Amino acid sequence: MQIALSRLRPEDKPVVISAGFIVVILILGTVYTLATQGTAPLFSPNYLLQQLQTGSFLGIVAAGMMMVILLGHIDLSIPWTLAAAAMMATAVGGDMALPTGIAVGVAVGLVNGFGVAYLRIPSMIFTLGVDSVMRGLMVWHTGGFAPQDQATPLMRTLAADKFLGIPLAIFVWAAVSVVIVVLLSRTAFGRSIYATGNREAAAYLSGIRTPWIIVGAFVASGVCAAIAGVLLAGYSTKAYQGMGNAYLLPAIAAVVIGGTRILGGQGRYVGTLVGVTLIVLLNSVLSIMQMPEAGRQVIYGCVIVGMLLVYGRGSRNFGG
Amino acid sequence: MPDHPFLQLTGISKHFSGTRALENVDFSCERGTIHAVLGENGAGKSTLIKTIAGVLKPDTGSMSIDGQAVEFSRPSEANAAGVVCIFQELSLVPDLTVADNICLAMPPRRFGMIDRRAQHNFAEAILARIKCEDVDPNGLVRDLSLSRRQMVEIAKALGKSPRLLILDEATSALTRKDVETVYDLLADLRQDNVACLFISHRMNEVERLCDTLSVFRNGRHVETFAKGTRTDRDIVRLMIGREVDAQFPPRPAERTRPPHLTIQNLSWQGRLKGATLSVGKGEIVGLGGLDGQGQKELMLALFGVLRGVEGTVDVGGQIGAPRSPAAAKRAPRRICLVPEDRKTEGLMLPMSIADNLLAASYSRVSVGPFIDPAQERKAVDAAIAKLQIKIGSPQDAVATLSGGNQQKVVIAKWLMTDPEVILLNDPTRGIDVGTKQEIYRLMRQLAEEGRAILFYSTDYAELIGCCDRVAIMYDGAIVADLAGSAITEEAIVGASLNIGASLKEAVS
Amino acid sequence: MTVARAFGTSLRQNRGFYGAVVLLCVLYLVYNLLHPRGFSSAVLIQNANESVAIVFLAMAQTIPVLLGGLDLSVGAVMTLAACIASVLVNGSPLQIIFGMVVTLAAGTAFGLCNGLIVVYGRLQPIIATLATGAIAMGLALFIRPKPGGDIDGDLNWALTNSLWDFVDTYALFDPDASWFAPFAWIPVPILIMLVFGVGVWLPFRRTIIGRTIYAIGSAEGAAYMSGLPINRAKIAAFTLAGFFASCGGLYLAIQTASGNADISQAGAYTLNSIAAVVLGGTSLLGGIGGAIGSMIGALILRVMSFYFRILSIDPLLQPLVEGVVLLAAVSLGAFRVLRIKNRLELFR
Amino acid sequence: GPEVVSGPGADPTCFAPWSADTKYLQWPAQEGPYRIAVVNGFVGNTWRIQMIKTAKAYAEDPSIKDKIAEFKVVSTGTDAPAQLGAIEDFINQGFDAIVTIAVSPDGFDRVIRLADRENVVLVPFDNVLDTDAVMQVNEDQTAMGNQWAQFLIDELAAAGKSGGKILEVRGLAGNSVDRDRSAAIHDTFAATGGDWEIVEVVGNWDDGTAQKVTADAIAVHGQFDAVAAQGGTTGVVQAMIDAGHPMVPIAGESENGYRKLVAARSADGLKGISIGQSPGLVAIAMKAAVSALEGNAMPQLISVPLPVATYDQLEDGLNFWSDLPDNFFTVNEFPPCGVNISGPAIMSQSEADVN
Ligand SMILES: Nc1ncnc2c1ncn2[C@@H]1O[C@H](COP(=O)(O)OP(=O)(O)OP(=O)(O)O)[C@@H](O)[C@H]1O
Ligand SMILES: Nc1ncnc2c1ncn2[C@@H]1O[C@H](COP(=O)(O)OP(=O)(O)OP(=O)(O)O)[C@@H](O)[C@H]1O
Ligand SMILES: [Mg+2]
Ligand SMILES: [Mg+2]
Repeated sequence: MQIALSRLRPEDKPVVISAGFIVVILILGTVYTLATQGTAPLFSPNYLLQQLQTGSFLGIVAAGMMMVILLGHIDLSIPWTLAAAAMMATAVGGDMALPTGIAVGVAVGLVNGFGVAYLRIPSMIFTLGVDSVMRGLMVWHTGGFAPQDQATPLMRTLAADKFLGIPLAIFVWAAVSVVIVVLLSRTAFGRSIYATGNREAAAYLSGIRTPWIIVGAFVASGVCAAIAGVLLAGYSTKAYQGMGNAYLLPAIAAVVIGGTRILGGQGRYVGTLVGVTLIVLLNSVLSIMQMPEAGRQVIYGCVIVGMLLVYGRGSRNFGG
Repeated sequence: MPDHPFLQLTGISKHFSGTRALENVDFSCERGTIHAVLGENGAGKSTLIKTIAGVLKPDTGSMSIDGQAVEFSRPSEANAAGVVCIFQELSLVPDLTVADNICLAMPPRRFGMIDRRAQHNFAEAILARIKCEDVDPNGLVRDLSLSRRQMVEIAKALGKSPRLLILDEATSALTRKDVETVYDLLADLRQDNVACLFISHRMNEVERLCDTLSVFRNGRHVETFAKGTRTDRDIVRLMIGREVDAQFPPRPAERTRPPHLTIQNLSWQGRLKGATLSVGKGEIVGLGGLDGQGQKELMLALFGVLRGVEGTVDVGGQIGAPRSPAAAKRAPRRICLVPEDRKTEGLMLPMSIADNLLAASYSRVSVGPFIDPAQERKAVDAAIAKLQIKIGSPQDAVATLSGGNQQKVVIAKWLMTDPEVILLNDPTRGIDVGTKQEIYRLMRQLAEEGRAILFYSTDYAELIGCCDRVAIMYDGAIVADLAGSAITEEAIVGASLNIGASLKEAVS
Repeated sequence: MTVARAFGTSLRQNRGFYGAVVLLCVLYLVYNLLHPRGFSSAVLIQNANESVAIVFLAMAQTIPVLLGGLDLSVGAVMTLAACIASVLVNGSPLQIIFGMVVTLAAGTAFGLCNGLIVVYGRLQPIIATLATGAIAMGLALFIRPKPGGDIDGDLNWALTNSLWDFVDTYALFDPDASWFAPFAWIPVPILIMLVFGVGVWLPFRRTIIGRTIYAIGSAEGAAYMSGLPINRAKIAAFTLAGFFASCGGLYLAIQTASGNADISQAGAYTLNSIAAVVLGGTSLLGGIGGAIGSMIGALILRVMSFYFRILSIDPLLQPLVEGVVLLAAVSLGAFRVLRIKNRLELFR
Repeated sequence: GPEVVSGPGADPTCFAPWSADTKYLQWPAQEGPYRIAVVNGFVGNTWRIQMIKTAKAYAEDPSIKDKIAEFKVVSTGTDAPAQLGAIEDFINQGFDAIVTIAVSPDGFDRVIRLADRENVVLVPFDNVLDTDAVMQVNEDQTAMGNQWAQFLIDELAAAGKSGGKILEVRGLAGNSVDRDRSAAIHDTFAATGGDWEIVEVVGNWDDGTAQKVTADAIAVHGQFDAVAAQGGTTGVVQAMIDAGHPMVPIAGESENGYRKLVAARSADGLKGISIGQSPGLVAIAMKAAVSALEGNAMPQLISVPLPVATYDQLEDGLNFWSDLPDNFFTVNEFPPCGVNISGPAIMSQSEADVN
């Protein structure tokens, strides 16, 4: 086992290990359901598809978050960007619902990017401020105007309907994933993200427009959050204030479990995909086991620390 | 005289993934001598002294000091044994004050707490000893120039009262005056029976200071001999492993070239004060002067890094300085800059060699918005071949390369963009003779291809040997523009000090 | 002359800190002017009580931030400490003291674990503490599945009032004694912050470990090469963070006479602690700043929220105003950017 | 502080005592008009927003407007010290009454002591305190749980079932409301002696979470005989519809969306009961505060009747609104108290129209 692990390339390790852990979770869950109900629903395609469907919201959020983390930044404005996109989309309604939602994501991304790239305020704190401004705006919106919060039929279709027996939400997630993978590996923008994340000064002096790259990544993150928000509103048939709260920390955890370096510069999208799947299934199995919140928190924490420890401890600073 | 050497290494080997940095090295050094360690880039000099200083653990071999076997697992242990090292990449903490840095690990204490006053006095005394009274002990190291930082680093080492002092290219950025101070200091230390290991790529320094020389090549200790027993030529042959002829490529006949890059009255923040200069196509213009006279700022201004630059810049008919490096590198200006500090400004160290090479030229390997992997591979291979960069695989992290090869990566990255104006900020700092020659040749070749080259160097010999013209900066302005046979050491030094009257005194 | 010069240097090197001090003074002065009972002991006591927990948390957060890391578990450790205290801090005076010691020890030990994981597991602090924070929260929920607890009522009253009430509650001596009058008005929470916060931090900063923390945040490689005790300093940093967080938790428990394993409160405290650190002039990149600045930053955050109680602002607009003010406050640092003429300086 | 007196108190149809042994409190009468503050905790869900709007609208209501000199609302977030601080600050500012939703059922000892010292009337409602030292306003959570469970038991009995698998969607972990409701549900089912299996999932009282955990539960457990949801009921039903789960009896909150679904699908078997915690409680708390300030004897714990609607009582435009959003709480008025600000009036119009 040890030998097999050490033979892996370092960047593949997180993917393989988390994939293995996913299987372990499914097996443990199945042992539990067999013992209590005598059934093994966890390996049924229905269950898995349904998990992926609900996981697609987290998956899309995490995809955007990864772009920002690759830069060594973080986007804490996700919760209310997501909620605001959903609320504005449903408030506008009709054909303009989707474009409105996405536009909210773009706008928040632009503001975040501006603050981080041009005002040079640490993203940890600027996006936190933007999140609370968005919350304020939404409280004001809900309280001051007549909010229409019903998801449009298109949103419902995208989030809840199936095509060939597979939920459409999964197709949306797949489409977002393809876009991100192509962006990261096959475009100047993606390569510049890695370069900027590794050393911004060197990237800048290489003639990379690092401010644009930063803005671009935050816009990507905002748009992903917005897409997730619109889908989630479709899935729940409506938008509501707290809808984004459950996505921030799991998204960060998924990205990191997937092997992306939290300080930026390194990481593969496949890892994020696997990380999201792991978190979604872990949550679901814990909820099936009716694990009380206390136990969930402890397990959650132990899994993250444990996985990161298994990946091999981070290397020392270079140049030492 | 004891019968065993003061410092003795036996059978030391150190391997990094893929490279043998040190291979079965036996080495010794005596007290009261200054011992030069020579070798081209990547020969293993830094690795050697890092093993001595407890930063790296050797894979095999043993070490003894004063006949006692020692094994240092961290720098603090080496310090405790009197082994003090000034590392190639400085070990100062930028956000602490100069005094804090000088007394970093062993500050004077009272009641278990650091005694600031005693620390301040101690720092002041040591700075005075190395004639750096101008450095404020309460100032932050961050605010100091590179040469001042090197002096503080030397002060810090002195403060530890070393028995063995190691300087790994510790004089590479010093001004002439400081170099003299350091020479005197080292001579004093020799008097005090301190052992000194001195690493430098500047032969004249070695010549002047050292008693004993050791040459390393490819991780092996080639030979140790006393000064004067070998000619320079022999030494270089030992280092490179082959005969090296004329140091600089021949200069083409003088001819007038239409200016391609023209700067007039460039001013910025009191650091540039009306600099005026022009560089023609196919011309190498050297930029000289004492360190910190605005040479770096001039290059950054031309490359679009500085805000609020006044004056006119004209590149190939394109009026105005670029507003960002991105604008600078694009047509029609096509400017590139090889920056001063390759580790923080030139390279993304953990990224692969290929990614670093491509960082400035994504658009050249793209089809539409997408990067074409085939073109990408071709471009990288071509760049590596062109500069003969010594690498394992293009996918290895650039951090694993030696200093010289890292510098080549930076240059290669820019050559991929096919620049017309090349700004070189001290590109040969810390680079071995062989690589230096390659770089000189490359510069000449690029000039022949019709590019305009502006070349800043702290080494007068380079300016004299390589450049068609030399412009000397003093206090933010160009004070002399030397051409052809006017480029002499006297002229350069005189102009650098900008004092005609006391010129003789300064040179002597 | 030299004093003036030294002060000038200090001013230049700590611009963020002095800016924060000025901002706080102005904000607090205006608040007191607007308040019907401004400049009174009662108002000061109330303000101080409200600030203790966030002040301790901001101080806790500062130390890992100085290392160049972040501790996302401070809020959870505070909650864990509060939950432990809500079980233990009652009974006889000896039992109460025992309970307090155990509470502080538990939080400190948790910080120590954070440090050990970060150092020997070689994990990034931000992500390691994200995970350990969840664990702390889980433990807190085990201890206190629902809010409650019985903390000694006298203790609650004595520690959340002026010195006069403290002396009166425990009948230490005659609180109306004339020699005592000049001190009687001083709020106990302020003393607690001074003794446990400033009293621990200032000496700590002057130790080698303290300096090593700064050195690591500024240039870890250089610190290591210079022979500083890297590992010990990192562990000490997280341990001290745990200690300060548990001080906050203990006070929170005493102040509310109960414990509450509230996940969203813990999260809000953690994020606010980071905001306070930034407002106080500490760089998130590490190496620059200090816990006193963070204390000021935390107080600024608090005072800003006081204004909602004296001004008439549409309650549904309040969250928006709050957000905009926070954003504006953290953006103040951006003026530095406008002054920078060499863009390379932006990247450090 | 207030004196403990014997009942009956003022206006017993509105201020009904919790139980027969609820004590009565009486403050010294004070001159009006009064300064009243509402100290809210968290703001950022519809319930709280609706509550704040109700409070503001009620303060402008002619029946009470003249008695209020100054009215302030602040939200302090989930931060206990900030909430305690805000209450204390209002006491220091000389406010006469402070109405609050406690962020935690404990920890108010100090402010209660201060309020008593300054004769300030402190009125927690909704999330009330575990103390009998202050006057509080709430609905009976245990009774709500009992009624929910009893309704399901009755519906199942009518279908000939005396046992089965029940899905319980719980609220926020650690909250006393969640605890009381859940305990009552379990007790009522247990009391029937039937063979019940209750599967608990945590829905956090919001639609999205509730929908997700319900979907999970259906995927794992297959079919349930009935559902009891503490909140997020619209999401719960939506998950059932999405999973193709047969419509079964359901007990839930008072969200408009849930009532719409029940009205539309009760014929298919979605026989539902809807009982809600009303944001309008704030108005009763305010009214009680004013009454106490006027010197009336008040029950220490005021019970507000449960607004129950079963599937057969739903009527569009009366107790649900098919043309309005899902996401507001239908019950808001309390006619016996003269609180007549309806949910749709609050939520569907901008404030200007209400005032
Ligand atoms: N080249 C390097 N650059 C930066 N940091 C390094 C380098 N090499 C080692 N380190 C860090 O320094 C640590 C070792 O430091 P050191 O042994 O001085 O700490 P310490 O506190 O003395 O340890 P201990 O408690 O074990 O005595 C390593 O764990 C690593 O994190
Ligand atoms: N941390 C490391 N990881 C991998 N390889 C390394 C590392 N450090 C050094 N090397 C390799 O070891 C060899 C010796 O490097 P070293 O730095 O000792 O050379 P040097 O003689 O000091 O060169 P220079 O004159 O450029 O400073 C080089 O090939 C280098 O690439
Ligand atoms: Mg070297
Ligand atoms: Mg040690």
